[in-house]
Amino acid sequence: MVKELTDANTKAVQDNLVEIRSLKKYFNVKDGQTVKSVDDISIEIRRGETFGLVGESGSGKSTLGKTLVGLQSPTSGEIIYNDQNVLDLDRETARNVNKEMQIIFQDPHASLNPRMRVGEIIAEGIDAYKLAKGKQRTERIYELLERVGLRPEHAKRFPHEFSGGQRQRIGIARALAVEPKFIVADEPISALDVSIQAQVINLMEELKETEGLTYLFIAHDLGMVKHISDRIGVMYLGKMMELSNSDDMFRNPLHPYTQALLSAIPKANPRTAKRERIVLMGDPPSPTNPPSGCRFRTRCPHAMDICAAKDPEWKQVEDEHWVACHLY
Amino acid sequence: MVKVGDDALFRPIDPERQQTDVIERPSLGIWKETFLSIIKNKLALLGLILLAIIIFFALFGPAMTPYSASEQELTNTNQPPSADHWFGTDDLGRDMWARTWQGARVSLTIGFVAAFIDLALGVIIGGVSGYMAGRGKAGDKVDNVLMRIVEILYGIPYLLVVILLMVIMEPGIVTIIIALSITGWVGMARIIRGQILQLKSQEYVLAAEKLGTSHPKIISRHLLPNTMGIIIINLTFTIPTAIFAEAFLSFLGLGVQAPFASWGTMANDSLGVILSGQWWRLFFPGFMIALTMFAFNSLGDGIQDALDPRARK
Amino acid sequence: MDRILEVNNLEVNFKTYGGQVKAVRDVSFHVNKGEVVAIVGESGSGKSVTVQTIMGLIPTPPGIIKGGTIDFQGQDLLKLSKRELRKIKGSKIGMIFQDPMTSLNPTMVVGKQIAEGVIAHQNVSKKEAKAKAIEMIKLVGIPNPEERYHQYPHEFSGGMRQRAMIAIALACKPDLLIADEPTTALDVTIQAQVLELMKDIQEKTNTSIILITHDLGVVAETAQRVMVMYGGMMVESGTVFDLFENPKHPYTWGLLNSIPDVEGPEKKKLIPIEGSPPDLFAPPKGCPFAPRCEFAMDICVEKMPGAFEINEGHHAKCWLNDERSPKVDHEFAPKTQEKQQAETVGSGQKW
Amino acid sequence: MYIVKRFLTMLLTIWVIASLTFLIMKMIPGDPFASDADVLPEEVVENMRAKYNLDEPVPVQYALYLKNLVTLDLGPSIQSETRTVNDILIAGFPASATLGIQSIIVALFFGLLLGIVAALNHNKLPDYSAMIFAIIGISVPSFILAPLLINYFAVEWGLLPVASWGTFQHSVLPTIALATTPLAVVARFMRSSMLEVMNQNYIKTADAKGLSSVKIVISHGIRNAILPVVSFIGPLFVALITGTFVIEKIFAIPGIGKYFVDSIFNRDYPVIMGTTVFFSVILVVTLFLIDISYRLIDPRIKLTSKGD
Amino acid sequence: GCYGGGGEDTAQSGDSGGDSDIKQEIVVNAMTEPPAIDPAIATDTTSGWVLDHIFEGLYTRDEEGNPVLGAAEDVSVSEDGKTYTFTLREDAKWSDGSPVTANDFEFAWERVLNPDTGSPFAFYMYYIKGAEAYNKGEGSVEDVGITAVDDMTFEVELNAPLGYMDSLLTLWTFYPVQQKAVEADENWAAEADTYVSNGPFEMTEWQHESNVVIEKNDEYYGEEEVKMEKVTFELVNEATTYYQMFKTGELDLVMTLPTDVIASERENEEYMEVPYYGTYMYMFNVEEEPFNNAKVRRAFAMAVDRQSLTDNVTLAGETPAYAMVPEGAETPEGDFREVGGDYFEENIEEAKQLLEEGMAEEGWDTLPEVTLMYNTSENHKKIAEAVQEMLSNNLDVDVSLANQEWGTYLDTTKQGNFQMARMGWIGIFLDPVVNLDYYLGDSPNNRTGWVNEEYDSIMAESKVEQDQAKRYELLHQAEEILLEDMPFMPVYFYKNTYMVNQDYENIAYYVNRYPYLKWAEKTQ
Ligand SMILES: Nc1ncnc2c1ncn2[C@@H]1O[C@H](COP(=O)(O)OP(=O)(O)OP(=O)(O)O)[C@@H](O)[C@H]1O
Ligand SMILES: Nc1ncnc2c1ncn2[C@@H]1O[C@H](COP(=O)(O)OP(=O)(O)OP(=O)(O)O)[C@@H](O)[C@H]1O
Ligand SMILES: [Mg+2]
Ligand SMILES: [Mg+2]
Repeated sequence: MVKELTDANTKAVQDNLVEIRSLKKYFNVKDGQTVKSVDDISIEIRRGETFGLVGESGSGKSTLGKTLVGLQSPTSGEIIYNDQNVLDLDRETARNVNKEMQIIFQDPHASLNPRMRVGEIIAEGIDAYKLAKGKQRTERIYELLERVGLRPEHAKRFPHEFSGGQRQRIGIARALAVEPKFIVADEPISALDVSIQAQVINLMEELKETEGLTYLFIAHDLGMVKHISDRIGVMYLGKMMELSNSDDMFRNPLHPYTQALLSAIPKANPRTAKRERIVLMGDPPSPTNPPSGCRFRTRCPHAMDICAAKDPEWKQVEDEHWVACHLY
Repeated sequence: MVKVGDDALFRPIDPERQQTDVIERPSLGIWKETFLSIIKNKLALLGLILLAIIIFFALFGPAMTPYSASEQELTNTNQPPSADHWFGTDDLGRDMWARTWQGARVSLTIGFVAAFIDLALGVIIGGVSGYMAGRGKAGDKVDNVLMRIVEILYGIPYLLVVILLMVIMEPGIVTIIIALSITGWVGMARIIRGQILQLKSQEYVLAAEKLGTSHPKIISRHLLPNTMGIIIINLTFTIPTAIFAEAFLSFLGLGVQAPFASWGTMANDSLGVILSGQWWRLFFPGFMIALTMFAFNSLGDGIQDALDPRARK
Repeated sequence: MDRILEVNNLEVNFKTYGGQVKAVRDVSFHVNKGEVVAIVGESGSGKSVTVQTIMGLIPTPPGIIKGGTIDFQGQDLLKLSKRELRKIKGSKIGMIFQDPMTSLNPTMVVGKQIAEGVIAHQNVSKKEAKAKAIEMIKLVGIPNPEERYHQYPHEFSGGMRQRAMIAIALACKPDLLIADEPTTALDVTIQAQVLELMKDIQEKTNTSIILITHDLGVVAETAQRVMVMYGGMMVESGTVFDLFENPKHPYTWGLLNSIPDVEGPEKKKLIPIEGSPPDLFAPPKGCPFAPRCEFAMDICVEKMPGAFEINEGHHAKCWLNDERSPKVDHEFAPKTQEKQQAETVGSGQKW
Repeated sequence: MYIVKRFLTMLLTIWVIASLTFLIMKMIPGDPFASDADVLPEEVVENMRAKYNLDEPVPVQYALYLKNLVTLDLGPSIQSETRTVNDILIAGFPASATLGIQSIIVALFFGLLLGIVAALNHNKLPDYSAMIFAIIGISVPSFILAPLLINYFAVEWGLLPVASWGTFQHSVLPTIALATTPLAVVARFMRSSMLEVMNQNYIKTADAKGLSSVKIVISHGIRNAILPVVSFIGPLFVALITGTFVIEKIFAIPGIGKYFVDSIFNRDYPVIMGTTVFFSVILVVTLFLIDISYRLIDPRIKLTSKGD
Repeated sequence: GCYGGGGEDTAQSGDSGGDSDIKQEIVVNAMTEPPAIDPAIATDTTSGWVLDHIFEGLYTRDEEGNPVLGAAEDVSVSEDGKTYTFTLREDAKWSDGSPVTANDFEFAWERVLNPDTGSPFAFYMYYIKGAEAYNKGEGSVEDVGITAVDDMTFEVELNAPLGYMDSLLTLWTFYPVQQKAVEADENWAAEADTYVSNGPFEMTEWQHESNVVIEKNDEYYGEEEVKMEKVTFELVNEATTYYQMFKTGELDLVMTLPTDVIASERENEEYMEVPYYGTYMYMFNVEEEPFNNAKVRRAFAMAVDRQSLTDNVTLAGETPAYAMVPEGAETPEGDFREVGGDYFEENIEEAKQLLEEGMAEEGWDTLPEVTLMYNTSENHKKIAEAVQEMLSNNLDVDVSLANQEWGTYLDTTKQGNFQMARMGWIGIFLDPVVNLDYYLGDSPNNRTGWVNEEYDSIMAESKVEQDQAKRYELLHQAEEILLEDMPFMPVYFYKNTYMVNQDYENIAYYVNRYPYLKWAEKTQ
């Protein structure tokens, strides 16, 4: 057991593509208050895996994702990419790291410039990093379009001429253009209808195989998350609550919040519609003034005295299964 | 229920035949498409045609009459339009037709140049300033420095600068252009900066940044095209403003020297006709300015639509 | 049952430079009092346009309402004057828009955007409206309602924005609630909470709801009837049981196939519908789904199928339902459903 | 802290403007005492130079000027010999400011109205009419418009006085003459950005709430569309409240606008410096307020990197 | 003399109009803000116009514009013509009721000369003994030849006799100021409240940049003569505007009409043209090619059609000028101009020939390029354009035009950086000396580079000549030399155009001053 653990650990250390250490991102809002959107989170994402991130709306998933790829600067903490601290790099390397970490935005509409042709949108990264020129560049654009299931002639069209799903693929093609190693996908499918969701997810999985990509996959649709992720992290109010591989998480959720989350998944079956579900009591707490101790305690069916007094530790309860809860 | 003539149709389709979904709207070249959509917009087309007509007359108008623009007939001053003098004569008995079209050359040149200055300086400086604001300490500094320069240029009395220019330069169109370049773009810069400040929080800007697109490219390809409407409107206003500014500068001795005229100086010199009723002396240059402005305006609106793919489809 | 809304033969086009986009083609449906009707369908199939036409929100031009009637509580909404329609909008019919990122005014504090509707329809003071707005923010589960009242949309997370939209629509307790993808950006607990809230309101005030969603789970849990749209047309409609257990349109089959299996232990590849939806700019003269349909026949590209009645209230526009067509054997069948159901029941949940 | 820093920058800007103006002023030829055709005897001129410290070397004059500036004493005018620059500014500013503010109000109110009406009636008659009006408004500058207005409203129809200052009636025509061009610009800007805004989804949201069109425009449309107008109006506001040479001349208005030009023609050094400093103070303060107002108008706007 | 038509009494109105219910008020346009309504400081005609109405010097003008005694009752001149002794009027009073004393004159004049005052016109007092030294800071005030012998006796000692002393003393620089008022408030002249004066009117309101109001001064000794209760000087500088204000009755008297309306107003009885004692001319720079050649200069002067220019371009009825001194200077033999006559004629053929000769003299095949400069103004531009065209047509020379803003222009011309440049000169006194001094070799005004010793010596001689007839003879001689050599080319003598409401009578029009309203009366 012990040996296995160390093995797992060393393996993890070697294989980590991205490591986040005590990452914090606070926002100043009115009246000098701060929102602790991401509050002291440490996780590692392994090379080649898909790391699913779920959690309460407003719990800081997008913020974590944006901070990770450098769209927002962290309040404190470290982000290690490929054993390099990304916040502390020389220009050259920083640019390279920046290139290797990409993001697919939640809203495929807002993230495509309405006045640029699809070809140009995709070529943006190619041009920026001078990856190809002239005929090669055109070929690369066509190749990328085909890669995401679009046709070369689409390069001349404008974003608004595409359906939501197609637009999302453009976003993916754009991210792929710079040959990234790591992609944050922030709710890439929530705006899409199911059949297209499936197209996009299949595409992402395929790319993971062929290009050796690593994903941080943020979504609300737990079905999809389960489907695509190797490991899943659950966030609540800026904190990581539970982390495990995807099967374990669904089979044996430990944290009461995770349990509530899973119970709330709607089933596509009218016969089972009236089923039991853990209804969370009370109002979600304020992110500007979170509860003491465990942040979930105000709504937790198993809350104890200690929960208010002490921040639960981030414990490894099983191989590959971590949780922050006083119950364990 | 549904009546169908031929039962034979109820058989699995040949996969070849099924691929009917490739209904592509014909995609033309980018320039061709933009041009076509300008043409398609009636107002823009009108603007284009008007502009072409004005330019045509500017080139050939003076040659169409036997009178030259400077030839005076002191005994034949202030004549209303007639078969002889199509636009009448001015207070020195010069032919207004010849003068109007000869003046068009100066005024149109000034208008175009001013528009170019607005684009080259105003849009770029405003764009950079707006984009850099809030982009770290260095970014703030860029914005701060550029905006202070704008303030300083705006704060120093322009007339003083013009007089200085007059002392150190020869009068002529080049001097005028330099005089216009000093502050002509300042308004544009402030307006564009405001627009960029508002626009840059858009997600596609973030996306471009993430892709490593350079700052100049983000400004020129993502931000500026999306504020095209405002740029174009401001440009169309720049043109008449510059035409009148030229008149003022020429009046001060900086510009085109008499007897050569421009629309602006002609309008400027003929204000008295409001009292004396010799309307043609003010009307023709004034009308040409308005017409040019109208042409640019409609063309601008058309280009704005043409450049906005959402409006085109 | 009373019909609160009846839409007949609605046709909506959009004028563009290139010609007309036929966004909604001959759509008819009805909503009963106190009923939840779901609309599902391909992205771009005209769902939003259909419901926005009901609200009179289609800008004309470029929109053209070519024909049809929209009968709401005995009035044809298409014939009402702007003023009359305004009295209905917001108070009798509430609408939740699908895109919470852009559907909130970025320069107005969220609370005010909620209070505004209240002021417009109820004879209340500003203070009361504010109190009501704060109550609504609380009701949709956003913490710190007093503070959030004064925040701008960009200071909200995606989910919070969507909940703010919901609050706007529910503030006046409408008779008919049109919810265009109300929960896509919400996590499942909040989604549950919001659906609960909608149900609650529905039960209390006997509100009818039109629910547009991509989440078939949500449909299954909340709706009584479902309509499936494709290419601007209503391709299938019926009760949830009809649709989930006896679907009669290949597109519906495709939809059901694409759902990932949450419960199953092993990972299956998702089965998407291949191809892309038709360009409504020049829709095919036959069935719009024919180009992507696994079971397409010659007739499908030649001629538009009519609405075949499968059983009462269950209609499908597909030639496969014609007796002359060959029987198809599709993997999607009620038996898989049963299996899944059994599994669900059997899955051991601790609580 | 930010305010303090910004205040210091403003002082610095004003100082740079004043210094450059001083420099240019000294570089251009001309002499305040030669502005009449009579050329005065050298000795007389010497006496006068001494009176205005112009006999000192330029750096000393500069130092003296800065000293005066710090004590807010802008010195005596050379042209209006019996008055000081402070007197001139104090006496003239109210008229200029009244006229400027009136015209800004007119330009904004009617410009916004026209722009909004045009946008709401896109490509219909009101839109085209507004465009024609805007074109005329900008192609007919105030120096042409003013005598035309006088000719009709005062001379032909006798409705209003021709010129001079005092009653509200006196201010009507100059206000119109001054407001027309900015009105046209405001209308065009507003139309363009309003068209953009009215296509946004949140306008649909507001519509779905059952708000009237007027209410939608007022509470959702204007604030989102007004930014270019605000950018445009800032410098214009400064220019208008500090008086405009042309209009003040045509309408014989006792403002300070004419001093901006006349002082330069007359080489009235103290007045040049006084009007410049006065103008630049108002300028930097106004532009600062405009920057602040950006944030108030659109809370997403970030002007500095302080605080995300 | 008075050339205007406004002076004649119409028979029916008589003297009785005064006490009817007609409000005796007039609104006139003074165009620009008077920079300083202070006798010691004013240099401009606007300030002068107001000062002339509210002050009265030792001499004043009669209705024809001739100098007559004003605040002084009597004057005696010493044998050598150097000492003037004035006896002041007993009844001369300040507007605050206190008497005007010799001391006030002494104080006022010494104030002008005091270097600290920085009075621009102090040099007009340099004729007075010790004045120049004091003003230049080299002498003391005690040595200045100004003495208040007693309250009513005022003595002035000159350096040399002066032919036009009476004219000179009508200049505002020589007006008295009240010592008390000046000492009480340094800025007494800036606002109406603190203002004290001794003329037919007193200033009651001064809204800067807007108007100056003067009202009848009840303390004035000639109070009965003054009919106007109130005169308002509006300060409207824009020609179009004041013309329009006249049309609506907001103004009763305007001058310098916009050129465009002259043609249509000429027939109107309200319209009037009055000669103005000034010359419009083009200076030649005799040190620059091609105007170093006198023949070329003459050719240019002869090739311009002045009559056509004044008839068709300037339009205000100006008199074509073929000499330097304008009409208006009275001499015992009649008007100086009429006596002197024209010095050249326009003749294109002769001009062409002169040009050729000139070019041959200098050995030029083609004439060096010529630029005509003028200071920025619409009228100057128009005239320059017409002249340019005439030179082109008549002499076949292409002249280019250049203009500069006034301040720069003065500097440029002073530096001699011109070939041919416009200038105008208006005599502040009606004496040919004032005009002819302009081209003295050491005159700061003379920018042409032309120095003629003979001319200078004749002018110097004329200044000490006591015999008036001889004096004018010398001046004629000088003018002939000047126009023989032609360092400049006269174009026309100015005319002032007026529009005057016909309800007013007895307005006095002077040739080098604005109209005087002391006797003006509203009759309708
Ligand atoms: N620019 C900002 N200014 C102030 N607060 C912000 C800002 N951006 C995010 N927040 C706050 O940070 C918290 C986390 O937001 P974030 O967008 O990361 O949530 P999320 O987990 O992505 O939620 P969702 O699932 O709803 O998108 C929220 O409380 C939000 O209000
Ligand atoms: N203003 C418009 N101009 C032109 N075409 C439009 C306009 N609005 C909608 N359409 C077209 O109408 C069709 C139906 O759009 P609609 O928004 O109703 O789709 P939807 O079913 O709601 O899709 P989604 O699930 O992506 O929201 C689309 O093809 C769209 O391109
Ligand atoms: Mg998010
Ligand atoms: Mg939709």
